[in-house]
Amino acid sequence: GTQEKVQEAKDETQKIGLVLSTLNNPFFVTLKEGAEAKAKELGYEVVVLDSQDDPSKELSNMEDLITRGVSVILINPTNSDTVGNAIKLANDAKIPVLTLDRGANSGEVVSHIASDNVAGGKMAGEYVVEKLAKKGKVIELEGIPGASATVDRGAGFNEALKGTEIEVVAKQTANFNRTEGLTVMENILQAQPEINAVFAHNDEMALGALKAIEGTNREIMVVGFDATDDAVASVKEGKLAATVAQQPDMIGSLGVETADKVLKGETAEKFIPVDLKLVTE
Amino acid sequence: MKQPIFEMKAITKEFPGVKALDHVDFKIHKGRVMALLGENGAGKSTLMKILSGVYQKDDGEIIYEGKKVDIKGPKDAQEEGISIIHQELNLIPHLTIGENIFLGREPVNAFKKIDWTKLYKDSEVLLKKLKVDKSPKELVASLSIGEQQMVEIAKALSLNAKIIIMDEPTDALTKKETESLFHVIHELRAQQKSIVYISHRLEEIFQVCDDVTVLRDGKFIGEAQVKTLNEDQLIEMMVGRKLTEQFPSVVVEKGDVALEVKNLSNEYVKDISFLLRKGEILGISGLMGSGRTELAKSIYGALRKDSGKVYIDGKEVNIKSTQNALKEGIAYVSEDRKGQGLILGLSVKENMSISSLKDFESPIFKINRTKEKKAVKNYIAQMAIKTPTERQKIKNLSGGNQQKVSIAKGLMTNPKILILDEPTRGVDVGAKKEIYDLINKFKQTGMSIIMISSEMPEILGMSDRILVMHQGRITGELDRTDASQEKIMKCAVGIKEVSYKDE
Amino acid sequence: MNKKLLMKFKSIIGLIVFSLIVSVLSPRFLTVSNILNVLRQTSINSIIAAGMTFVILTGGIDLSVGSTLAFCGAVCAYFISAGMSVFLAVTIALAIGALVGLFSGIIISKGKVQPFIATLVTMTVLRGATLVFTNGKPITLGSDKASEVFSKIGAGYFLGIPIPVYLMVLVFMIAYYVLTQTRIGRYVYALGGNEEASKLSGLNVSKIKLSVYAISGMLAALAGVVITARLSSANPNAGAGYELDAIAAVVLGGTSLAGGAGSILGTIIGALIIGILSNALNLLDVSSYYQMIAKGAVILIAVLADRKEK
Amino acid sequence: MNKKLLMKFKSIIGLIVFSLIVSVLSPRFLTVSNILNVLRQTSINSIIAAGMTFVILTGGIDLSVGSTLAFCGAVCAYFISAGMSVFLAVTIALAIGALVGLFSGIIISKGKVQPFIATLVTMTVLRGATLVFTNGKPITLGSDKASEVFSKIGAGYFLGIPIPVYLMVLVFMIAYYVLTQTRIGRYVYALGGNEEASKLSGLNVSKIKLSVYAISGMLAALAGVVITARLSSANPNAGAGYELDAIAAVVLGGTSLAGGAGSILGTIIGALIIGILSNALNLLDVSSYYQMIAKGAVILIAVLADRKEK
Ligand SMILES: Nc1ncnc2c1ncn2[C@@H]1O[C@H](COP(=O)(O)OP(=O)(O)OP(=O)(O)O)[C@@H](O)[C@H]1O
Ligand SMILES: Nc1ncnc2c1ncn2[C@@H]1O[C@H](COP(=O)(O)OP(=O)(O)OP(=O)(O)O)[C@@H](O)[C@H]1O
Ligand SMILES: O[C@@H]1[C@H](O)[C@H](O)CO[C@H]1O
Ligand SMILES: [Mg+2]
Ligand SMILES: [Mg+2]
Repeated sequence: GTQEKVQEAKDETQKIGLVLSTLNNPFFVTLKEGAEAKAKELGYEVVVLDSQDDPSKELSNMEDLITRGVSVILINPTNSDTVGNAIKLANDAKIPVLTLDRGANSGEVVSHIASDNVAGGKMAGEYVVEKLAKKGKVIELEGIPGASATVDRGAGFNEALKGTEIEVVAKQTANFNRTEGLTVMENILQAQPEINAVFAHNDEMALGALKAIEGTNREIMVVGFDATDDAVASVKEGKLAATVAQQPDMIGSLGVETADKVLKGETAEKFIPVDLKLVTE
Repeated sequence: MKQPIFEMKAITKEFPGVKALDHVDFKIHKGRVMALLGENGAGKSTLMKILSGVYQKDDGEIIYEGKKVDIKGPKDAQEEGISIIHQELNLIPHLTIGENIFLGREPVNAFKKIDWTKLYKDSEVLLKKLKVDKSPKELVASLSIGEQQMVEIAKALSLNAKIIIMDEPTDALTKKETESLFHVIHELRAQQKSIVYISHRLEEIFQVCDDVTVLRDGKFIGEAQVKTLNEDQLIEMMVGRKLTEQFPSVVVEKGDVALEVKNLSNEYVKDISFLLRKGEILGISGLMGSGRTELAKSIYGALRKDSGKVYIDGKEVNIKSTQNALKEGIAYVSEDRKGQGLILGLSVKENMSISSLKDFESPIFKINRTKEKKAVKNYIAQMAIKTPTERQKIKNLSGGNQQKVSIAKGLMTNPKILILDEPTRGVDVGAKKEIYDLINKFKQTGMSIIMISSEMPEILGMSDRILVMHQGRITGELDRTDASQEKIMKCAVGIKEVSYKDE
Repeated sequence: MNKKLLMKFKSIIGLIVFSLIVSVLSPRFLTVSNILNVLRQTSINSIIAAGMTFVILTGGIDLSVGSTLAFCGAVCAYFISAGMSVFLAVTIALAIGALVGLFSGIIISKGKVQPFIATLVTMTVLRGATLVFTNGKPITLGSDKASEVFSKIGAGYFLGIPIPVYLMVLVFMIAYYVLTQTRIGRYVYALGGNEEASKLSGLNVSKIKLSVYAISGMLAALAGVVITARLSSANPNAGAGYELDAIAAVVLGGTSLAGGAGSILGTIIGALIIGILSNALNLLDVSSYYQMIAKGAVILIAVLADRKEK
Repeated sequence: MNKKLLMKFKSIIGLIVFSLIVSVLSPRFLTVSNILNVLRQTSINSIIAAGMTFVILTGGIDLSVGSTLAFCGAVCAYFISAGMSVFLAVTIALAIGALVGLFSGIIISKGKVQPFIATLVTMTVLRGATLVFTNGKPITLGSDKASEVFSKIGAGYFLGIPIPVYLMVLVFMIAYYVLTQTRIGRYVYALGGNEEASKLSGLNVSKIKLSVYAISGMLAALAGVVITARLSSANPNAGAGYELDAIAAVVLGGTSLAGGAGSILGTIIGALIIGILSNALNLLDVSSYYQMIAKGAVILIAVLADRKEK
């Protein structure tokens, strides 16, 4: 008897599925925390699954969520192109889908909550242009090859440099990873006698690069992306020049808030932009 | 007889499907050499493995100098003063001779650093004693089987044990090394050490042993002083019946030339030329490391030839691989059954048919298992291979029975030319006779056989013609009728020009 | 024989017990749709693991399967979106997979390079090649006829059962037949058991090695085709780390990495354990960090239980 | 003996030739600062590879080094930021590394589980544990005294040479001594050469296995300490995939994965080849996709050249 009641009570709280591209990156951990906090506030249970940057695992996660009978799915795609079929599965199961941080190029999505990465890249580029007075040599540390964040931030950044005398003298990937940021930057420092600034596609790489530069006594400005706790602290200490602040917790909580609206039958905006801002102090 | 210093009482040991030992009693006396005899699979090695801590007995007791002892592992046995030369080689290929001899007992200095000078000096002394002409710093991987066996002996001696068990120590040795070993055994006996000696070469029993214990089918048959017995009586104790003549020579009329080798040379052998006729057994003798195995492998396509020609039935053939050789009708049975002959994890059947699987293939590439099984069972019966079924894993067979499977594998390919490298290594008298009979049977059908052997009586008894090798060259070719141990030894040391001293 | 049979049943019984426990904890686990779901999810790893079984039985290892999967998937997607017929594109992808395997096999058998290093090289080079070929971006299929047909290979059903499940079963049936009933199968075991003895027994050791790596490459390519079809998109990062899952399935199935002993039936069971485990942990709402811990623990228990039998 | 020496020189000569080619292509390569840079970068992989050499010589493998590195790095950073003394925190981290290795060693020797699976389990569980412990976020050190001192281990210099380089040299000197001059060293080779024979010679095989995994774990922990100090921050995903680099260094150095043969000197050379390669490709501004292809090709050439000697 009591068992059944517990079971019923449990079934009454609706479940929100949250599929994240990876949980190996503080950015997504914060996003998850934002979502969880909001869900608690609104009385939902969140089921979090980690795709470990593998689109096929992402698809499996989607299948498992459908099996579990969640009411709505928030997904942060590993890749905007590849996620299509996963979303279509949910569409077929009549479960509404919302995308977070990275969009989907196919499938039916109720709402997309993200920052504009092209704009963010541009923001970083404009900052560099201003600080260098339109002249100098810069390095670009790229994220995971092919990830939309990599492509978009790169595009935005390079657009901002157009028409200036700033030249990107080296471009290497460090896979959004701090340790790789360190070694790649160490090597670039050997190769390039003159560097004025570094733009890293995320803070993890920026902080790694900063460490590499600290070992030399060269004056190089580093700009990151995300505004993780570490990065903001570094900016405050005057080490990191700037970081483009995304608000992952906001992306997460807005996601849940929008999902709640959808479940209640209210209409939701197709695209909900989350503010970006440049943190320089 | 005095009180034994060591006694095993009612030892019983069972393996799945096999009662290897059934209430066996065994005694070892101080300052004496005890022979342990029995057919393949009689349980000799198993008994000695129990004594040396490799296996645990199921039942029975072990008494050492009047006290019951419990031997739980090899280390315990070493501490009790027991050392053993196992039937199968147990060396570490990439360590040096010296490192192998003292493995687990390396001399160290105060800083835990190995005292290399002492280690190699002590090894040198042991090798000298055994008349092995190798530097202790050489890697074991580069030694021939016989040389490795000598290292095993040196290792057993280095323990300075009270009891030394030798499980078929001479099965890979030629006369010369065997003599050095016997010399050492005599010395040990003089030092009041006890020795257990296992061998299928009966003449050796009369040369070095004082007492003999015989096992049959895992049961104790009897113990006696060697001098009270003759060879026939010994054989009867072992096999339970009399055996007819050991080397039943069969005369086959000289056939055509089946194989001709002309000026074959490579890294190992130099300028080898000889003929082999249909229905002929060509024995190859020589000392350890004289290059006999390498010659066989070069003909068989397992080693590269630098120059020279090979003709089969008068036609030149270019054998570049073992597949080529099998296709041309040459089969080779390795001297090293464990390392190169058998695939220990596979069954008797799978091992026996591996070289001739093609013959059992049906359309749709399926192996015809019924046919395969029938052929295998046929050989098991013909060669009296002792195994519960043809599906038994080969590693669970006794050494001699493994050897028979190895030969059967070669025979199953229906070769025109069969190369047997030490074919009766570790095979008991009864089985040897079966193998000889089989070889003769194939000889009569016109098969040509090359038989490499380190066992003099076998070479002399079976061959129609004998080649003798020395340092990779043929130094003698003797006809059956005028071959003798002395003549072979003379060629084997490669000194026709230097006069051979007879003592 | 009976004991062997018991052994086999034992693993299957273990698998069933494990499934029952999960189904008590999560009633959704033992539904038809979820079982099909698990089977489909398992099919990728199973197909790769079937090829890996051949390689491991010879005493080798193939680290390149993940890259091969990505490369062949990309090639297949490229040709289909370029208008080639599905049949031809898939055939080419499988052929390339086999060629990639042959390449590793040649380095190993002719070049005498250790399989670990040879396939590590193939893995690295091929990942680079995939990124160059795709320019680091996924190749996504359109909604033309060919693409639709192609996507059935990964997403379609026949008689209510997903197509990849049929493919998996087919692969295992063929692998079982080859390993237990044919000459090459016997040779694979012999080679893994004792290379020297195999050579002296007249086996063409090089040919056997080339064959197993080609088989592994071809099956990795097939897995790539299935994934690409399932996602309607080929991802340049696909398959990264899959070699470990495939090897784990093989070894969980009782095949020794030293070669010479093991069975393809064991591999299915191994793959199913891994597949069910991931699905179950998701259904049981184990948080993703703890999933890793739980996965490790269950695999450990499975191998320890299996070992006791020996 | 002389041939052996020649062999050793041969690899070193190969390394030098390779370096010369690079230095012609990029004049910055052979500058003092870049050489120190390469050495510092190589130190992490070298230290792990030194431990891996012990394991591989016994015929085993350790896949858990990357996770061990991350876990021990995180523990160390945690304790230091909690105010513990640097010495104590580092000692605890190394001890935990050794314990982790012991754990794998026990599963392998007592549980008779294949090293690949046992360390795969440790790898998975420990990665999960690290993520739980850090909650998926880096543990970053402050700028207090202890943190400053600690960071010297990774970023500091002594007589113009980076501290990690000293650590690497020290590790190799000790490893060389242990492997060539002590009993345990001989036993490691013996065990890898023939486990059965080692047992029959009365060696305590379990103890040797426990020791090598403990050594590997401890050195992985040391590498974790160095990385953490270098970055002043411990990352939960640090070290992922490092096992492959370490194994590659060992095998490139001529050690056989079958165990029993190889040398620690080879491992240094292997690690240097890998380190110089990455550095050179970056200096030569090879784009990252092509870097993978080039890396694979050079490793292949290196092993093929090495093999010719045998
Ligand atoms: N590990 C094992 N597992 C199963 N059966 C075994 C095992 N070891 C030995 N046997 C069986 O026990 C019996 C005795 O074998 P053992 O090796 O003691 O014979 P042996 O007298 O030494 O013979 P040989 O003269 O051929 O060396 C044989 O039937 C053998 O097949
Ligand atoms: N792999 C190897 N590396 C170096 N030397 C070797 C190798 N194999 C054999 N040898 C050497 O080649 C010589 C010939 O060995 P082979 O095995 O042909 O001798 P054999 O006449 O068959 O004697 P045995 O009775 O010992 O087998 C020996 O001195 C041996 O030490
Ligand atoms: O926006 C996020 C973050 O910048 C993260 O660092 C990498 O993945 C991107 O999608
Ligand atoms: Mg025996
Ligand atoms: Mg020989």
